[in-house]
Amino acid sequence: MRESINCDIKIKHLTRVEGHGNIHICIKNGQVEKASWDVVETPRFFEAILVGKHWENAPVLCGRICGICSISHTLASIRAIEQAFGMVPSLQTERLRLLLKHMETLQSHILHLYFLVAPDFLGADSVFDLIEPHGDEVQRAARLKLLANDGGDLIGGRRLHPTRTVVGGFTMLPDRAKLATLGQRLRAALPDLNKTVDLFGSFSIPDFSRETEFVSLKSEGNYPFIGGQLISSDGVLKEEEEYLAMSNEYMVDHSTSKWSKLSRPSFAVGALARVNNNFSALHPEAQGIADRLGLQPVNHNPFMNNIAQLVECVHVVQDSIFLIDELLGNDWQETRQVVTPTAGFGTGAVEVPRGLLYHCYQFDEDGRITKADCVIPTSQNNANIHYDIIALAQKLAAQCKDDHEIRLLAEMLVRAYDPCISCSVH
Amino acid sequence: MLFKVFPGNELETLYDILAGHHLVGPQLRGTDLNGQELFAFDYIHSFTELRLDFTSTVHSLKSFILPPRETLSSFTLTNGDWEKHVDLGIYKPHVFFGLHPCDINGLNKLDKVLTGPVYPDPFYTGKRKNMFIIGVNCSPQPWCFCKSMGTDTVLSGFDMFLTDLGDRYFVEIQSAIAYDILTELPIVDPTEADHRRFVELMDERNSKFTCQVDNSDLTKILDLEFQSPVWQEWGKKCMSCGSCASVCPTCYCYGVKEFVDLDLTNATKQRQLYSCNLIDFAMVAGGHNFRPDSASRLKYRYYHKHRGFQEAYEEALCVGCGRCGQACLAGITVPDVIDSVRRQEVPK
Amino acid sequence: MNRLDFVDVLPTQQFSTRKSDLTSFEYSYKAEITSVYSLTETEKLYQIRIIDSDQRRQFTFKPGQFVMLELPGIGEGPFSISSSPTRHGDLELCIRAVGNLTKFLGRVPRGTLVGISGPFGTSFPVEDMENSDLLLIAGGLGVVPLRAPLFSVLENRSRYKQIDIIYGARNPSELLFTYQYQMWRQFDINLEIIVDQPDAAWQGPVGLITEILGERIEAAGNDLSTNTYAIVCGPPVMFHFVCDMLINAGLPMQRIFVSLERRMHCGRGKCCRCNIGATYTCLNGPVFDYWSVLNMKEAI
Amino acid sequence: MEKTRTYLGVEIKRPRTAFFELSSCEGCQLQILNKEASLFAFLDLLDIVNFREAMSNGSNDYEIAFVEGSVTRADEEERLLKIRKQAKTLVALGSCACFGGVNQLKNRFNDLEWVKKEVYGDFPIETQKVRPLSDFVTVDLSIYGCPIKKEEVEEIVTNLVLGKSIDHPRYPVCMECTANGNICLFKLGEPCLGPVTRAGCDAWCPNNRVGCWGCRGPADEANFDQLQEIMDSHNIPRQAMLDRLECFGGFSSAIKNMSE
Ligand SMILES: Cc1cc2nc3c(=O)[nH]c(=O)nc-3n(C[C@H](O)[C@H](O)[C@H](O)COP(=O)(O)OP(=O)(O)OC[C@H]3O[C@@H](n4cnc5c(N)ncnc54)[C@H](O)[C@@H]3O)c2cc1C
Ligand code: SF4
Ligand code: SF4
Ligand code: SF4
Repeated sequence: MRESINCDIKIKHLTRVEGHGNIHICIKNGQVEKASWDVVETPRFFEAILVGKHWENAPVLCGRICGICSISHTLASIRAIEQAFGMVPSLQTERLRLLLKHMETLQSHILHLYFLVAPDFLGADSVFDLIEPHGDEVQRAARLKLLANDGGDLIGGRRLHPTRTVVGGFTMLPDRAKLATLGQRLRAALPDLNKTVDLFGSFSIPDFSRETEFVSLKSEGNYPFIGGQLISSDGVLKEEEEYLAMSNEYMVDHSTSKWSKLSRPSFAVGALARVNNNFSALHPEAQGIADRLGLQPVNHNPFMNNIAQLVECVHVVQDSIFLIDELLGNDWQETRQVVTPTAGFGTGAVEVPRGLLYHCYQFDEDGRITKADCVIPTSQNNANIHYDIIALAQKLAAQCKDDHEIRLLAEMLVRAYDPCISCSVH
Repeated sequence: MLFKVFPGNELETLYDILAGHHLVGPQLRGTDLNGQELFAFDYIHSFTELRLDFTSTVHSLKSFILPPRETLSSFTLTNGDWEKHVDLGIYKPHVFFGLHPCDINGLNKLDKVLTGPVYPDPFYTGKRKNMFIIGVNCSPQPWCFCKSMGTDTVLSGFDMFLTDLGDRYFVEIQSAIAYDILTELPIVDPTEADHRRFVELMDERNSKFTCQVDNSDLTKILDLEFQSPVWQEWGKKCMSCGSCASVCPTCYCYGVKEFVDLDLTNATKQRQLYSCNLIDFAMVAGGHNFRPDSASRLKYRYYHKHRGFQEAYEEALCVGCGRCGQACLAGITVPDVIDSVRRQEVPK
Repeated sequence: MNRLDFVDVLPTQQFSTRKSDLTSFEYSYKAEITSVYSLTETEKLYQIRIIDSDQRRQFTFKPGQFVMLELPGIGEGPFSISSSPTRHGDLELCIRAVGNLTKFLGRVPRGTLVGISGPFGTSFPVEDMENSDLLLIAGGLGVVPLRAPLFSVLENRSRYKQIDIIYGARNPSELLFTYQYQMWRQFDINLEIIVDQPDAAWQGPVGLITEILGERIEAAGNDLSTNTYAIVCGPPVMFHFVCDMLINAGLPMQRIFVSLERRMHCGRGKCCRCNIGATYTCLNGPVFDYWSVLNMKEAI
Repeated sequence: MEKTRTYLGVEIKRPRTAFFELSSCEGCQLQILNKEASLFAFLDLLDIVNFREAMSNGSNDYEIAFVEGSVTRADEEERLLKIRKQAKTLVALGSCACFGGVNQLKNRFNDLEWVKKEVYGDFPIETQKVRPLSDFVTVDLSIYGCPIKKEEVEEIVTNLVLGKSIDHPRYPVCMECTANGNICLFKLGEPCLGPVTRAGCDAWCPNNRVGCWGCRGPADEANFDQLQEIMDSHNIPRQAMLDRLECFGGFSSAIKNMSE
């Protein structure tokens, strides 16, 4: 072991994350001189693009903010519009939307866990390198992802940038027989999920934690995904349309993504935040898995976000099975409500795979957007990632870790947040 | 031909007898903006789905006999050698319950080209030979000009043909199988009153045709007016989208595409129904296009259907169902086009 | 309960060459490319041999007919048979690499197995042409379909009178079958070659086919009305000029034969892509007399 | 270990392939990882040496470059030129790369400063007019769609690897839509750009009862005058049609002509 360490690690365009971000850690004589997380993604100005557009454009355009969570963006956009126009979706629509969202959550988490995270724990550069040595695992990931994607196709019409989800409901309903098959396939996927739990249970999650405030939707009995009150682990409680008081976005000079703070300089959203804040609303199976993997609220280890995602996978699969049974237990109702635009504003808060997402639009009386705001989970997390990197660097410097290990752990830390950078710089 | 009558409520019995087979019939698909019902031929799973009172289907029944995409052959490739496999893709006879005279006439016209005498198409013929057809009389719609095309009645190409006399069905029987099946129903010979009712109904139906096309000397006129400026006018409207050919019961042009599977050991050859209105229909190697503009392509469609086919088979390749005109977003209809060629004037 | 019996239209027979047989539609002969010669930068001559000896023996064709050649997964297209009709099932195809199928064909080695179906289409009535003068006029790739009737004629040279070949190409490097010119001339054939863009080495005439044709017509006393047949093959633009000259010189339209080109997907009068009106280039053509061509709109 | 494969006697190599992204949602790259049932066969066709979203330690020695996204900043322009230099075949992946995609909607505001201010206030931010790849480099092959359709990508990539020619349909979406037996959305009162949009997506949106938004750009011969008439006769506001036409950037020159 060396006495004190020196290093200057610059990671440009971190791999195996969505979008472009850089990590910089500079340690001199064991002292952290600089540690930062910089988002360098090119902004696309969605909020400006929306100005002047008729309401029906918003879900189509906003879905394109992010390829991985396009379903969530579409749903948040739809919710904001429906809130503004005073529309209440039918129970059937709500169920279908939630089911569609579950499919996205499952696909996104599985993609993240197996394709982006697992290579680190298995010592590989990419999932492509895992195909040969870990064929079973990769096939299993592909199976689960396929299942989730097929579900997305069935309900949303398309697995990304969904077509059927519109303001007021759906343009087309899924075939009932196919929906039943989806239910069977979800049940049949449980063993694959268990094996995933075994796999991740065998990884040694880095030991690191930093006290953090966690922000999420507040459970009303159900594990929350679409709409409702906002809550933080430091005790803040706000209404959906008061989201600005929760997100508090601001700009910092080394990032094209905005940052956020609440009771402390930074806070976290995402699977870990949700599990921490709403543990009791998780499906009992999911709670059991959380126990098994050592995830108890409130957990402050950001690396445990991976585990929280896995716990959520179990939850969404169980809940999807339940939702499908409910849907099939009733005849199809009217699919789509008529939309009557009114002036005003509406907010849609949705828990997306990476955390809490808000869309808020202001409309004129023709239903044209006069002002738009989208607050993305990753931009809420960026500050937290940044402070985590600093804390991690300090810890590793104190432990005199070598360059390679610092580099790897820093990368793994950022990946654990599953940042969706192009989303955050929309 | 044999004529019989059976009670109206026995229709379901007929359906039940045939329900064990793949059964295709007219089904409600939705309503348009004006509240008009829209129908489609599709697989029927229960008697209540079957809507014999349908107006006309948006699409013809072509997809069941000349599907828009069909695999002609497949190949397995191994070490430089290959094996070709042909699967005609028919496994079971199909019952078509509720075809209008124009639909059946459309099949009869396709038969002329596709079942012989040179190089009969086995994919088509295979399906055609395994069709059991129950025709049903129709009520003319404003866009139907079958009467002008001589296809408002049908003389052959079906197994039985039903006419609703009110409380009973008048049935023309054309095949032994049809007769055999009908013997399970309480069929009786038509009475004198049935005859009269039938003739009355036919007269009533005839009087309802409102749309007409003047076909007289059309082959010559089309030739004479080949350079007519009206074609340019229609060409300006046409979107070269091929919808007209897609819905047409008698259009059969196709293109062929070859695919290689991702593992490079299997390949398929697929035909895809095409349309002579599509921009590259007459493009040949080197990029030369014999019909580069929409006007010449649209003209060609009429030229083929109303002149060329007429010349070859003494009938037009059109049954007057009006589907293409209904499908055309530009509102290009056969009666309008033919009329404009005669009068040298395009309606606004 | 199954009331309807299934009728199988393809019972047991696996192969047939009879035109009206359902089995002949998608079936093809498997053939081997036995040799490949590069004639120019873009054209190659392929010798193709039908593998099965019975099929090879049965395969007969007439000059002017074409085959559909298929490369599994790549494509299928019509190609004129460019060899002598007396050589059964051992075919020569001369193919220009222009697109998908033809470019891939340019890459396959000798020994590759291809699918061949046909022969299809009408032919040049070489028997009717006996005891007459022949004018064979080719532009560019048009010399390819001309070769089959030429072989037929050469094999029975004594039955024909004067034979003229007028062949035009853009530039000398695009001339095809240069190695055979000597042999043709030995059969007492007037071979005139003209290029549009000569290179330094070019010694022959420069210009368009019509110039040579003009001289030839003049030599015939501007009268072709008796005892002459013409075969014209080439790009569509050429037909008008050449055929008009021939007609002006008195050659009756029914004694001028042309071979037309269209996109073809089946060769069997089904896909409609080669239609001109209801005339199928594949069934009623590709060889037409000029009268028929004039009677079809947009034929050339 | 490189397997050598042949197809009909022609040697087929696994081309060294890289994936890059400029400004985009990265959904098209995600689509590459979708269609799990055939993913492994797909990956077997290509030797993927660079795919930042999925792998570390990418290489810069590649023959085929798939580039997703549009150019919105000077550094992206530079990256693109560098990629062009290296790649033998440069593929524009998705509508952002082909036409600018939804990103180019910001171009409709003449005042770029206003756009910046609307989103970032007074915070200095660098951006430029959104442009497709073809504004900067030669694009050898375009894969249209927002998102791209994996089935189509598989076919294109197979053809690319085999050396088959790649021909996009020249005709509009209506052809595929009617072939699928759909009832035209205009009949149901919904606008649709199917009549002018290049086919190839198998009428993805109309199949789901959603009018086409024109993500694949114009068909070879798109009749905009008639489209306008169709929209008028169905009482669809001009703005609704323009919204769709301008959505993905494929029709920008058509819109210019229309407003003249
Ligand atoms: C009776 C007959 C005989 C013939 N004999 C010969 C012969 O002896 N030798 C010979 O070399 N050729 C001959 N040809 C021509 C030959 O058939 C074609 O050159 C060949 O089929 C081209 O096939 P390909 O797949 O290589 O070209 P394709 O890939 O089909 O491309 C050819 C051209 O078609 C266009 N094209 C291709 N695909 C599309 C598309 N999807 N949409 C729109 N346009 C497209 C392009 O402009 C391209 O330049 C003959 C043709 C006929 C009809
Ligand atoms: S006539 Fe009408 S339906 Fe046919 S191609 Fe033209 S626009 Fe389309
Ligand atoms: S729905 Fe759209 S694509 Fe389909 S036929 Fe109508 S206009 Fe064309
Ligand atoms: S229908 Fe239109 S918008 Fe939808 S995928 Fe196809 S081209 Fe794109």
